Amino acid sequence: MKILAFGIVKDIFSNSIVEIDLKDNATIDELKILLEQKYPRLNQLGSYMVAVNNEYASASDVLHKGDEVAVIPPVSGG
Amino acid sequence: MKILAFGIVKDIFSNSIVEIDLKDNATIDELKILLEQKYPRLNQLGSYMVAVNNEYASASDVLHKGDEVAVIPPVSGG
Amino acid sequence: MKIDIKISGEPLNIQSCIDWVMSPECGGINVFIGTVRNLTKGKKVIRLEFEAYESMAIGEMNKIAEDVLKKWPVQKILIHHRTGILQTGEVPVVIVVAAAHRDAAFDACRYTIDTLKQTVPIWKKEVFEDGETWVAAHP
Amino acid sequence: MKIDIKISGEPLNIQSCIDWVMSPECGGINVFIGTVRNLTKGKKVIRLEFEAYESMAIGEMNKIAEDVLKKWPVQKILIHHRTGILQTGEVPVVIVVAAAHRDAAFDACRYTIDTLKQTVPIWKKEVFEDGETWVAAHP
Repeated sequence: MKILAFGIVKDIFSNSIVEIDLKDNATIDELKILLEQKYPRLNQLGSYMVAVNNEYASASDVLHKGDEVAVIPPVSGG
Repeated sequence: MKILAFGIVKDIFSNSIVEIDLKDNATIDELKILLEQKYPRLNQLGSYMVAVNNEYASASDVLHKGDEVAVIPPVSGG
Repeated sequence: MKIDIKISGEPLNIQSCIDWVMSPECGGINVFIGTVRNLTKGKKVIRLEFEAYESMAIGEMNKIAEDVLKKWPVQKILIHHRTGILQTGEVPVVIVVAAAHRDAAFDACRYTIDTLKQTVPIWKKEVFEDGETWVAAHP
Repeated sequence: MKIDIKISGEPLNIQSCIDWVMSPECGGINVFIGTVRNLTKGKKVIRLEFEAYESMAIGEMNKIAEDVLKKWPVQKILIHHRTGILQTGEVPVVIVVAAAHRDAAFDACRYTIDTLKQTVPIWKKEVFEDGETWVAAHP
């Protein structure tokens, strides 16, 4: 599954988009565990969110094929 | 003594400036009593202030020759 | 110059008011713009007339600005008020406050308009189709 | 149209933002303008870079505007955010709220900037003489 990255996460991934192998019906929490194994610097963020199809997702939300998934580090607009 | 009028008070005085005979060392309160006798419609205002030399004056303040005195009805700027 | 106060018979230029406070030290600007509404208590307003006791009004506006600089970490404050005849949609008052942080800018701007409406000797006459009235004169 | 949302790589035009909300029904307009400060914790900022997750940011900004229209008697709300490279003194965000009465305009404008800073996926990188840092990434 393609994962979009923004801000500091782009630096952590060294890319604005990465590919992650996910089992069917994986949850946001399971995605975060995989990402943190592959990119341990994610753990140094105070917190980060995952957005699915342009909406903030909860830990137990299930990912579906074709979803637009993005890692959202702490925002700092305004 | 010359008294400046603004807003509704100009209508009540039918003038933007009126002359009032005041005894020496008259207070603001004494001025108000004279004005209200001469222009009873002043009593229909919820309240009004008197300014002396561009500052709001208290009831017991004493008027001096040469003071710039103005009747200040409720303000409504902004 | 941290304070800019003006009473003017000419239309207020909002952009130049904002330009005056802009600086690289400032992080947040709050602006209040009063406009002339076309209705008061459901009655159609044709136009407004603003009259100021100008020398005293300038003094009272300066007092508010000085108070703001004492109360909040504000870098610049501008208060411009218009006088004369205004049509609906026109702007009688512009207040602009610049500060390093936005909370001070919001609080100071609100304090300024609230206090201006209580203390600054300016009067507004609303002209309706069937008459006119000095606002706040008959509470 | 009660809501105007924009993310733009071009400089924001404050005057045209204000012109958009002006109407004869409106009595008070509150404007928040963010500006790029030249110092962060005493360190000189050379420039800022703003990045947005644009489709989601537009969605979150719209949510804030819809919330504002539900919570307050507001007539119009505009939220414009800039992206790309900004020099100190430039304007990353403009929020304009018009209402019949000023309290609603002030409260809604403050709620909008406070919420935007918490929920809208936009990131700011500060560039100093000796390096650069994504703001809020290391709390």
